Amino acid sequence: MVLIVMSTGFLLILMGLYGSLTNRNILRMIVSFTVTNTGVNLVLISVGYMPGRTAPILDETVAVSEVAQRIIDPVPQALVLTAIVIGVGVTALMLAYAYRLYETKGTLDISQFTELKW
Amino acid sequence: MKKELEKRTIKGPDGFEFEVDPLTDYYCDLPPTVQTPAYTRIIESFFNWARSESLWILGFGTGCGAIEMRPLMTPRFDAYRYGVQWRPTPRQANLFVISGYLSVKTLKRVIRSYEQMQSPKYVMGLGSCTINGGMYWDSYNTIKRLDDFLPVDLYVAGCMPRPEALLAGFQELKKIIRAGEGEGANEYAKRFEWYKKNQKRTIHDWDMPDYNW
Amino acid sequence: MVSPLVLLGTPLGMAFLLGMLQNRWRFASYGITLLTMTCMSLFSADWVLGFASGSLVATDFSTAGAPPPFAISLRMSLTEASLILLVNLAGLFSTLYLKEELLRIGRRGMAVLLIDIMALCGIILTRDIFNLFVFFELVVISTGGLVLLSDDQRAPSAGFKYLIVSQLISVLLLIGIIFAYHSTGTLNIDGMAAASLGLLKGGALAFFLILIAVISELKPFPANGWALDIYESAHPAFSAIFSAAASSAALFAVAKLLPMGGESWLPVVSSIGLVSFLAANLFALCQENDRRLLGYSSIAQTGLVLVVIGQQDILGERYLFIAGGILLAHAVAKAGLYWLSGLLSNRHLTAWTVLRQSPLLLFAFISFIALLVGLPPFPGFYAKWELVHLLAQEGRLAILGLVLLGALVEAGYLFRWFGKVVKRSDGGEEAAVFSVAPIKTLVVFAAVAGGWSLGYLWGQLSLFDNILHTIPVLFALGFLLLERFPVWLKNSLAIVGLVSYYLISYPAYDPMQLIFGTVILIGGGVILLASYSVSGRRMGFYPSAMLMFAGLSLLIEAKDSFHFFVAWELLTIGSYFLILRGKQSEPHALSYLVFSLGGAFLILAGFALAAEGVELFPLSSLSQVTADKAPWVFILLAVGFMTKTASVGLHIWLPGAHAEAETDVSPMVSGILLKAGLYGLVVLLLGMGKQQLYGVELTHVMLWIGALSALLGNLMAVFQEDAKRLLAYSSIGQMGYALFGLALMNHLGWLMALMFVINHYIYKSMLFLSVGGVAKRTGTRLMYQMGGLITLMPLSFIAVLIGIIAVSGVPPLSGFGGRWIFYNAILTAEYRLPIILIFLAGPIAFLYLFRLIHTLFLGQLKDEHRQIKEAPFWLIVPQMIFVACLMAFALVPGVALRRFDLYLNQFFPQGGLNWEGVSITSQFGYWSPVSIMVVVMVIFASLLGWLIFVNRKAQKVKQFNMVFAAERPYRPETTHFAWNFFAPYKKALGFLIQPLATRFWGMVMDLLHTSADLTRRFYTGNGQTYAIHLLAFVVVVYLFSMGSL
Amino acid sequence: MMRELYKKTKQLFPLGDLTEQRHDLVFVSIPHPFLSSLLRHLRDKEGFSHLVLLTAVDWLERGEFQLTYLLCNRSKAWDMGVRVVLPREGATMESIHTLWPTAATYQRELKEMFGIDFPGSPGVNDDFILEGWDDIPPYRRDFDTLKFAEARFTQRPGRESLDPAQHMAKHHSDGS
Amino acid sequence: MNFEWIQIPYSLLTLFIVINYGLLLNAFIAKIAARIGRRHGIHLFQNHIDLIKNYSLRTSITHGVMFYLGPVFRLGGGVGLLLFVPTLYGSEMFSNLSFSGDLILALYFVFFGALGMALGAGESGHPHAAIGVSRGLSQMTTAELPFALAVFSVSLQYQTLSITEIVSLQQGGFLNWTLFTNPLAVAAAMLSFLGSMMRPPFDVVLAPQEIPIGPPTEYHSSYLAMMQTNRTIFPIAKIVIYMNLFFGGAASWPVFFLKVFLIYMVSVFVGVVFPRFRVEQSIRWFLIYAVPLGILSILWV
Repeated sequence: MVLIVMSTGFLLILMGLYGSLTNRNILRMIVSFTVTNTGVNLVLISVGYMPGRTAPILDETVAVSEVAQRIIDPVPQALVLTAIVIGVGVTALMLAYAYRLYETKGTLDISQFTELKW
Repeated sequence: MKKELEKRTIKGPDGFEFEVDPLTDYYCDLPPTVQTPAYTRIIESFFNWARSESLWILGFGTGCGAIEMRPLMTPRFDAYRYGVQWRPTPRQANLFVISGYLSVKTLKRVIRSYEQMQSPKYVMGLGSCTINGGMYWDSYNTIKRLDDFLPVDLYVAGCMPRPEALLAGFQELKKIIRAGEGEGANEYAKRFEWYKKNQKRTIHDWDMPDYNW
Repeated sequence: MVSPLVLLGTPLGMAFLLGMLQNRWRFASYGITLLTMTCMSLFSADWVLGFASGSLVATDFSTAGAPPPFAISLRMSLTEASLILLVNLAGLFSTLYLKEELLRIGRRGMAVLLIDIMALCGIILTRDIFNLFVFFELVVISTGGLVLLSDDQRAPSAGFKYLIVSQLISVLLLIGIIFAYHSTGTLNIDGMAAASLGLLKGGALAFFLILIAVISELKPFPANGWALDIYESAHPAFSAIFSAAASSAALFAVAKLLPMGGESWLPVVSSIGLVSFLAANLFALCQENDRRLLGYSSIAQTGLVLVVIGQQDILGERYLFIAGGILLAHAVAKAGLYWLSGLLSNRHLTAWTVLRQSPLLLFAFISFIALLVGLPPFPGFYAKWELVHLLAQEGRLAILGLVLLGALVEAGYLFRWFGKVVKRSDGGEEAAVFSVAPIKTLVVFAAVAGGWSLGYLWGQLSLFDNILHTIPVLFALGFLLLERFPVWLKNSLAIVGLVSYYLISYPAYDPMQLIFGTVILIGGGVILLASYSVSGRRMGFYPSAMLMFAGLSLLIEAKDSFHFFVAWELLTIGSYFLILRGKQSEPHALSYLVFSLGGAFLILAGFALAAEGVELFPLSSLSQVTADKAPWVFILLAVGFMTKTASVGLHIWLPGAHAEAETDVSPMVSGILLKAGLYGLVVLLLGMGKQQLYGVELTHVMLWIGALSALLGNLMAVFQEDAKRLLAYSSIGQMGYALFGLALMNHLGWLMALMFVINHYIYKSMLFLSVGGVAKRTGTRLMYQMGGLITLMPLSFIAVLIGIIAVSGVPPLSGFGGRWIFYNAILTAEYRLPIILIFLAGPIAFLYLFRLIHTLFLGQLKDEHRQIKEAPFWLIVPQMIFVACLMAFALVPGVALRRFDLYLNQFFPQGGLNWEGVSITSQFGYWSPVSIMVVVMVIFASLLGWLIFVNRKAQKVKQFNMVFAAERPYRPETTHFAWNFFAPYKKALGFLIQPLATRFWGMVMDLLHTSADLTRRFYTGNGQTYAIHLLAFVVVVYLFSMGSL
Repeated sequence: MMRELYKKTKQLFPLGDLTEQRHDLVFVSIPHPFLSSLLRHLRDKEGFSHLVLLTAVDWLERGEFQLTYLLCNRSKAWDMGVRVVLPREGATMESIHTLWPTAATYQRELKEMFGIDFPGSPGVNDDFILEGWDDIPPYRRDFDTLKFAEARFTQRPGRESLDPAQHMAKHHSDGS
Repeated sequence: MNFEWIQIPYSLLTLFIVINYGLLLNAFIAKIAARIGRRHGIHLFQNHIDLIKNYSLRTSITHGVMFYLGPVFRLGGGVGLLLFVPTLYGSEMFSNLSFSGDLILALYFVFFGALGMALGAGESGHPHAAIGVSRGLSQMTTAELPFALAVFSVSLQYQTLSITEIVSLQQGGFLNWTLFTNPLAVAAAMLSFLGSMMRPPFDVVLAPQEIPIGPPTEYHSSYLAMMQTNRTIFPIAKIVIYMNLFFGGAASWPVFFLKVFLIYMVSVFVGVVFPRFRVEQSIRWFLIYAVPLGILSILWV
């Protein structure tokens, strides 16, 4: 189970990277990056998952005394949450950039924006 | 007159402009003066003897006679034994041998060279052309009388005189010098105006300074 | 003290507050931003002061009421506090600088700026690795926003490239963090370090991912194309933050993370840093765009700090001093330079010429460059000194060499830029564009002040003296304040200063120092007399000249390697500025500086190698260097010093530098400055004596070099058309003689060398002044354009006449004494072959000397010079003093040499001279200067009397009254035989002066430039390519580090 | 043979009659406008690479100057003179210094001595032998050299001149 | 080795003897050359007469101060060189003014006259003078080199720079002469000697037909007379150095006259046999043939 999720996560990361490096269209690149981000999040989750344990929610089903044995580590999940938020922020910024770039040149081809080089 | 000899305006490095007259600014403007002999007669005679025994000829062949002067240096004639030698620069020569016909163009150079020689200096006319024009008596470009232009100490007649005649001429010249009569340079200085007048009459494009030491 | 949490919270809160304001209240928003920044700066300054005064100790602040690993903790110590102060000050000044833009954009921009600064502080403060990630992402987002501040149309594309790359980085970082967490169970950095993350299974990879991600934020070569684009296109004020603050924060993050991985990762970091340092400096060589160049320079400096971080295992307690010195100097300078670049509209390097309109801004510019290059008295200098020593002590010589090489390249392009700014003609239109907003200028000067204060601070912190506390340096810097006063005042002050310093210090000198000291201080004063001939203010001259003299006077007083090297750098810089003042001297000054700094770095390396960990290495301990190192130390130092004496092969800087310098500067740099190299050699040889390397006697090699310099220097002088170049080449030859004398390693050889010091000073100064005066009057330095000046400039002629008689060594003048001692010296020499070259070189001196005097003063007077006057009075005065000195020295050489001769007895007991009576006797021969002078004078006078008697009526004639084969000359130009004067000599020996050295160094330069130009093209400008670079970089580093671990 | 050369060349240029001086020396004439093309042809195609001399004759009676360009073919040891005739008044001829640079010197001499102009020839107006000449050119046959010499130079008195013709006649009669 | 007033008249006596000997020697050599060519040749006293004549010329010009001083430098150099070297070995009377300095002084004082003369010639403004100087200096650089090497070799050999001591070490039979004890040095020095005598094949400096006699082009009258005086003294002064260094010196005037004559004849013999070298040719010649000899001699001692 963990292995599947982690593999899926890495697969997604690789797919996303492949997509972002091979697609010239900026929007497609941004989409690819979101795929990558999803993959990363999956990996985070999978690393933090412990088989046979329950969600890290302290309610009546889990006694406080058993917490250390019963629930999975909450930290990775917290990290994922933060990472998602940040990912959204960055994606939004990239989209805003895509808009600005399209305004300046009328194209979304990344290979057209190479005035700055050398 | 050549363009190089005209007055020109020069701009100095600091931007100041001034005029340069090539004919006066580059040349000394004092005419030759009469040079008095040494203090006493004995010394002057001694000097004259030395001068006569050390005739340094200016190596300037003005005409066809130059070819007669070359053999003098050879073992056959050996002019050296008379104290004669050729110098390549007028500054160091005392005797100017006008060797044959003298064209107007060459005359200019001859005058310059003569004036550059140091006093006392002697002039020897070689061949009839220097005496009366010789076979060039009616030529449009050859002077007829050398002594109009320079004070001549001695003529060697002939057309052309052989080297032996020239040697004889040297001996005669020595006698003249020793007798204290080789004062051509002083003669030139004394009658400078006259000589210049003659020179200028013949040389129409006189583009030299009057005194070219 | 304000809690670090408040420090982070305040800007955050204010940013939210700004979000709630109305768009119209622009000034209010700006006020809030400014206030926040000011408060933050004050808070952090408060912390710094607290730590500095020792009242505080490093503390961890827990958040959320729990210690780690249960909550994030922040740490505050002196390092963090200083960095936060740096970040906040950068933010504050950029805010001030950005006033117009921020007001235009409104509150959102200000909020983003606040967030950026906050995030940077966060990176520095946090001890939680995920928190670090969050702050990094915040920096990314705010950077993305701030890049858009720029007017540049290309900025968005640069920002987007950045975003692409930062996506990749965040992926790496996140994966690394989670696996690190997985293996250690904590997110706290210290916790991870305690768990020895790097040693755990899988932990190494996790740590690698984290480290490489953070390093990638440092824009390492080659994964840095995006950063350059941002530097080039972003608003300069943002670039200032990006370069100064962001880099510092990221560097600190790397330093913070490293303990997690353990010491085995240090070489990886060092290597990355070193490669970045070298590559970025190399690429910067080809840049024409100022901001991109600064970007490359930033990357290089970051790389250097990375190297220092990687070397922390050997740096010990000096680690912070060194890293901080370099980092802060870089941050201040780079921020300052970016702010400065914002004052200009044109992006070409030469557009900076408009700075010349404002001397203060020019001063700012050079201060920044000096900060970057690490010249004394700035922090980088102290840092570099200690770094190099520690590296040498631990035997990390490859790193040492590469760091110095990179630093040399960096100094090269930065000073080339400075040269362009000072010397290139500025277009009128650019001048019009240049309008200085007072607030922006103020920001720039704040950076200048910061830089100098840092210099002072580091001087105080250093293990050695503070350079800014030495009297000569202060005296020189004092002239900066006097710039507004006229020349005569400053000049008098300078002369009085030199002479009084001499009077104060000479009782403490030993005879050798006395000779050098007299030449430097009194000699300098005499040459300065010539400076009275300049009118106006002469901005920049006196600080530079006095800096050079300060360096020189400190040099001869130096007792240990540190002071020696400081003095060496000071005199190099001072003289560089002096040389740069010449009209056409830009390229020559540059090559002078590059060669000098190269030599200085060799000296630095040599001292470092010799010191072996001794903090204050006394020069006298050179004799105790261990036998295996000694020859190498000897070579390094000797080559360094021979760069200064312009020995053949290293000489190509000299002719241009000396020839193009101003009239009164040429004698200073030739007559006095060259002696610094000789002094160095004297110190070296006294200390180390003879050394052998692989059986080769190194002093024999020096003999050959000296002889070759003498021969080739003289030979090249023969074929010069430029009078000052001729003298310059002649200096190479003369220095060759002196070097030869020293390398003989016997009593008389040294005496000769010292005699050369005095003689060369006198006659070369005199000749340079004289020729300079002539060049001033005629408006040309080409000899064939002059001629016949003897009647117009008789005094100059006399100076040159006396000078050339002295140079050529003809009795009765003082040069002969040198030759006489030379012959006596070589009779006891154990190695004879190079003497042949010296013998050949001797008469060659006649060739160029005659050419000099003939083509200038004799021959035909040119038309345009008919009305020129004698050289200015104040140029003649020192010349006449020199004439008198030469005469006196010729008559009584014993006055100067006798004491030194005795002094030499302690080093070379054999072969001294006997000074009793009129004659000076050696074991081989004798020499009586007075008799020679009298005899020659009597003969000369009687013959002259005789000539006047027989030739009293000589008629004075004019220039064309001469035998000209019965023709007449028409123009002086065609009658003056001067051009290519020694044509037949060229036919015979011209093959010896093939410009091999010039070609070799030219080839090195071309190679550097071409390779830089070719390789930099892999920055294609495509964001995807950059991403691939990053991935490739990660993979390559991984392979290498795994291989090495 | 040179006659064949003449025939061959005549088909190309309007040559005048052929004068055969020797088997290796011939003269041809040509109207002066064709001169330079003929010379170029001879130089480039027929191997007359050398300009031996350029000289003039003053045909005062005919009111003409005759110029002779003497060319040499070194490999065959042939000489060929090309003659052109110019009107004497305002005599002007095309310069051939582009074909042979040495021609400039000849042309300068002709300008000075005959007053034949060669526009474009380098230094053609410079003094050659006579410096500062202010009379008609001395080689023109209408120039009276004796009169000039008497006016310009002082003769030494007492000089006797013998008329060469009479002198020789007297010798002849003596001898017979 | 101290100065006595009596040395002044003694020195003047040396000068007088050397001048007359030099004039006669030159004439005699010219006479020999003439006799070989089956000529009578000049009178033995011809050089005296020429000298008197030149001093007796009535006019002269000057191009300026340096022009005027040039011959003074030139003759001063010759006289100084002669007087700084002891003429006769062991004679107090003819040790001249050698108390002023040793061999090195003589070696460098050679240039005094050359330099002054070059300056004087330079001020005449004549291009030929400058060309001549240019050639002379060029040739000198390599012509003097073998001699310098030989001097170095000799002083190494005798471990002294004092001419008197060098001569004294050569006493006791001609096999003690440097000529036999250090033949390489002598060979090098004699080749160098050829170059410094201004005779063919190394007389391109004067080159009368090409650049009318080079540096002295403008000199005349008493200037020329002074230079002629120098031309008689200077070669002899140089030969005296050679004689002292390499040929055992001379203890009496007859030996002196003989040795000087013989050494002089070396350059004369070479001169009448070889045609003139161009400057670069002579430079190469010295570098290829003479300098290696000098180097060998240094390595040998």
